Amino acid sequence: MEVKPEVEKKSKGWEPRILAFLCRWCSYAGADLTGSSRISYPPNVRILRVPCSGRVNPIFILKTLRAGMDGVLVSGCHPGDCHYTAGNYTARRKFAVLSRLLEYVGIDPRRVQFSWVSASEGEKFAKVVSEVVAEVKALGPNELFRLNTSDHTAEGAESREP
Amino acid sequence: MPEKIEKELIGIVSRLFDEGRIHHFLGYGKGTVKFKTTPLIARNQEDLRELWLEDFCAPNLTLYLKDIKGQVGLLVKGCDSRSLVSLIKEGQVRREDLYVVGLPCPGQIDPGKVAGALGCESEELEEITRRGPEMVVRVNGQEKTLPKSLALMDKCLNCPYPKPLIFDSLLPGEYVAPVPGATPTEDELCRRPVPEKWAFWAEQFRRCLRCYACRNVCPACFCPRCIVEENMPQWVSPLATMGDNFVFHLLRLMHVAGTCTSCGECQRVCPMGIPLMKLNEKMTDDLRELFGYVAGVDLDRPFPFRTYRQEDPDDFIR
Amino acid sequence: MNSLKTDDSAREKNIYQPHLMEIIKVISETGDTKTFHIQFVEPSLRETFSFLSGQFAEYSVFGEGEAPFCISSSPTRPDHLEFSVKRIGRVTHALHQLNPGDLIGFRGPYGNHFPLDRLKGKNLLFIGGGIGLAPLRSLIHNVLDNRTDYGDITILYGARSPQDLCFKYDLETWGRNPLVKMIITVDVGDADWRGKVGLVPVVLEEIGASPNGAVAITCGPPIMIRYTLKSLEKLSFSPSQIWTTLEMKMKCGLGKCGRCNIGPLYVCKDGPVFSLEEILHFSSDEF
Amino acid sequence: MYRKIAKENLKKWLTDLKTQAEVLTPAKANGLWTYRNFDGRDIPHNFQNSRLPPKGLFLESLRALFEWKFPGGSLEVRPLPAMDGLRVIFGLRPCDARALKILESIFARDYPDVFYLRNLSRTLLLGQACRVQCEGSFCSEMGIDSQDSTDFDIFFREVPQGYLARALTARGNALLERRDLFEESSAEEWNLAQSKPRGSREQPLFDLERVKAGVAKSFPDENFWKRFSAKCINCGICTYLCPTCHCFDLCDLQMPGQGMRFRCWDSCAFADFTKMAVHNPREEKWRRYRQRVSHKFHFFYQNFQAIACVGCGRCVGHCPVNLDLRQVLLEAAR
Repeated sequence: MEVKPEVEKKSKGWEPRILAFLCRWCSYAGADLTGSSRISYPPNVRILRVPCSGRVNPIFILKTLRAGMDGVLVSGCHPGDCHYTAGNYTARRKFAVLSRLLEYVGIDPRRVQFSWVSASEGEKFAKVVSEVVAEVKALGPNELFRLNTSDHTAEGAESREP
Repeated sequence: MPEKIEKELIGIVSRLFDEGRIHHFLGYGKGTVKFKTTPLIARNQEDLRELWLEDFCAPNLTLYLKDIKGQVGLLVKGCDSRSLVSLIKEGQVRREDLYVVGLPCPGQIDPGKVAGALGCESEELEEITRRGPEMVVRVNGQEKTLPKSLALMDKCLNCPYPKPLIFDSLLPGEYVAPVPGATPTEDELCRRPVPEKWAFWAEQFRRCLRCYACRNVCPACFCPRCIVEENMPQWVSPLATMGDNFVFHLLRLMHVAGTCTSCGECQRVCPMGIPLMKLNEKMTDDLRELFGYVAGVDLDRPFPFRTYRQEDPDDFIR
Repeated sequence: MNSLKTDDSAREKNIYQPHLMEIIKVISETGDTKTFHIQFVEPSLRETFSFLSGQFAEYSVFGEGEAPFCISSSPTRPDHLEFSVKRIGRVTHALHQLNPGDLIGFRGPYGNHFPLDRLKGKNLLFIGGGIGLAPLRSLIHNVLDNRTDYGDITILYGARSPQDLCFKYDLETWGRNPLVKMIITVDVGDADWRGKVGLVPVVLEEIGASPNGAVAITCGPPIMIRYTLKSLEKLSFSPSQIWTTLEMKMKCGLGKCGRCNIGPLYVCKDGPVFSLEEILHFSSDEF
Repeated sequence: MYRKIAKENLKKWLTDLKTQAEVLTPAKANGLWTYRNFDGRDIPHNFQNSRLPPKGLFLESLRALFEWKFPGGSLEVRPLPAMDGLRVIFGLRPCDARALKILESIFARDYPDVFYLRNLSRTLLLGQACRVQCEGSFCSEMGIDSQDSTDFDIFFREVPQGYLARALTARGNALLERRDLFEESSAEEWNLAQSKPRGSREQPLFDLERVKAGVAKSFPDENFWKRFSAKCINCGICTYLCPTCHCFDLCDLQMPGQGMRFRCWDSCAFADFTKMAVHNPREEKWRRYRQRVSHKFHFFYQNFQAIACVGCGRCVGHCPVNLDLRQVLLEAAR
């Protein structure tokens, strides 16, 4: 796998695509508020509503990266505010380990980000999204798993040890 | 291994079968290739004739508790007993169904490491024996000696739990770390920049064949049906592309976090030589650092992902 | 250096690539079974394609995968092909989402077929269960279109409930046909059901078909087949008089992928149609 | 035709071949033996055999078969071509070459698989006699002569001065026509260079005919298979490392706006291998193990008059639980 300098990856006009998992009680409501307060934020996020940040299984994040999204944002209620009492606390533990592991295998932590945004924090949501988008933009597109379609054997067969 | 221990073991197990205390005994049998023993699943007294103890007792027998239910006796090394603790905690086995015989372990030999230290092929190794603090290796007809630290599996050197944490009887012998005080070799990969880490791991994931030996040999992977086999929805494609292999390995790692005791079986059996222990150790280090959790050492502390503290680290969250 | 040139004269065809077929009609048979009428997109293939009753094909939903199903229409009615699918796995779910006008992939026909020449002049006893009627249906239509070649025709068809009966339009036509003896049974009836209630093997013994000059052809769920074979044995049918189609475990359909073996036989290549005689000596639990 | 060549000249010859073909020779990568592009260095002396069989160069673990796209909104399916371009693989072992022939029988019959056959026809197989009997192997019992083979284009025997070469095909003959590098040799010289691999057995482990009959006879013996397979962990190592195992799956990869179908390795050891919608005829482990052994030693023979095992010993040496095929065969032959 070649390691290209970051600048080279930035093709012209490229905009990052980020999948955001938002807890329906806090962050999703927060995002709603952002809209109804007419605060603008970059249109690069696709929002997926989940019941709780605790619902976000690590595989959601892994698969999102595998599918080629440039970044992932998981956002839930602030500690202590979870509608289900402790969903965000256990989620926090999982994410702490996952984000370290992802960093260890070479996935830039800026690609997978976490935030607490309450239903009243419309401004914070806009700020978080803007920051995440800017950071992912600086990283360039997610080409970690790009399959070269002209290489008919995908990553493997020919180059794999026989 | 001295005959005395073997006699003692056969005595214990025979009695267990006699008394009807167990239906199966998990031990070791003589391997058919160099530097390997084979798991022995004894169903009666007669099968015990194949029981064999020697320097190579690497397989973690707790693996078979997935399949073999009911009253089971088994041999455990110190490290294997941690898997047992994990399994009991997970409700996969009941302590009262088990009869646990502790095995003194002098550290497991890693033939690949020996070959590396001697600059030869592991196929060329003819014999590896222990002589006091040293290992004697015969290569291409010549005898060479090595310090233990260059011959034993890294995880064994300063073994933190040489004595089984749970047992019903202990075979006689020394329950001490083979190289006490040995400092673990630092994973220098941790210090490299992120793109270099990816370069390393992408190459490892690319080579994975998805033979699932790592998963199937893992005592902590006890799900009757693995998520990678589900296809509605299909979370992980069965195609062994680098990307899907990445998802598989990371997901497995997250699933065994808290249960994995770094027994090292996954790496030992990997036919492609993928350094899976690096991942496991990174994960266990993280759990220790973040939550002070060490897998398989106590029956009381809840699993790290099933509990929380308000003051858990959250510096990574915006 | 010409001498090193490789010799690749023939064998250039990509055996894995399907033809495109357009769905022209979808019929809901039951709550979970649909029949699809399909036609080649490529006009020349509509002319040249031919198959025999009992053969199967591989159907692709691109992106979801490929699965084998028998061709349930008869070669004697060649204007389009039909196949029927019970919604169970990934590919079948995807197929059920499709509508007329959608495209699917089609490779085939594969496998052997019902031995029409050996059935000629015989009394035919068709025993079908659930969606297992699909392969028999191809043969039944074939036989009915050449009715004079055959003796008595008996069709015994069963399903779990009246709602689970497939091909109701065919059942009706056959029922009205004076040259066909038609018995329909359900495991459990309902308020409106006036027909027979009982398991297929039991009803089979009740009607007491005679093995003289007869051939039984059966297809259905494995458990039904198992007991039907026992009932046929009781009625003194010999293994060579019993035919079934196994259609199981297949993936490539080409006799290569190694999934459908029963002993040395490949279901996809040596089957899917077998006489009981051929498979009797393989331990029954292998299929 | 017999020739001989000095070690230095062999390197030169292989280097020159690189102008016409991809040249692969034994090399170590990531700590494992494999075949890699020849880099001009010495042919490794201590190479026994590659970890993965060379079948992967012919029956790739992943092979894209065709693709689909939606140009202008309508579905279009396009075939993907089989690989072409000449290849030379030097250093193959007789067991693996035989395995390629065995695989050919299945991929050439009825519906010829162009991907496998093209890979085979575009590759010149250059074999090398074994110096050591590999751990766990039983090649001679399987009728493979580690010192001689006709499954190659050219077969080499190492001698102190270099290599003796025996061309077995017209393509092999043509390759040896480099008179500046190869010297004349003879059948006598070839025969004199016959040696015995280190560690080879004096007495064969078993008699193949008895094994064949024994495996056939043992098929219905449930306890026999249960006993041996009890410790099997259902991983795919034995099948993926086997030079003759060829079971595969067809899998789709869907990407935005396009997709491909792959042929990918699969294993009869996996519980899901034969799983159908509602029923799995080989749900239990012993049935799957029985299928693997019976397929190789009994059913394959019934279909192709060849046994789908070459005794390379990879499955024996790398089984995580040391489930030794040789013991099963011995017991069956008893």
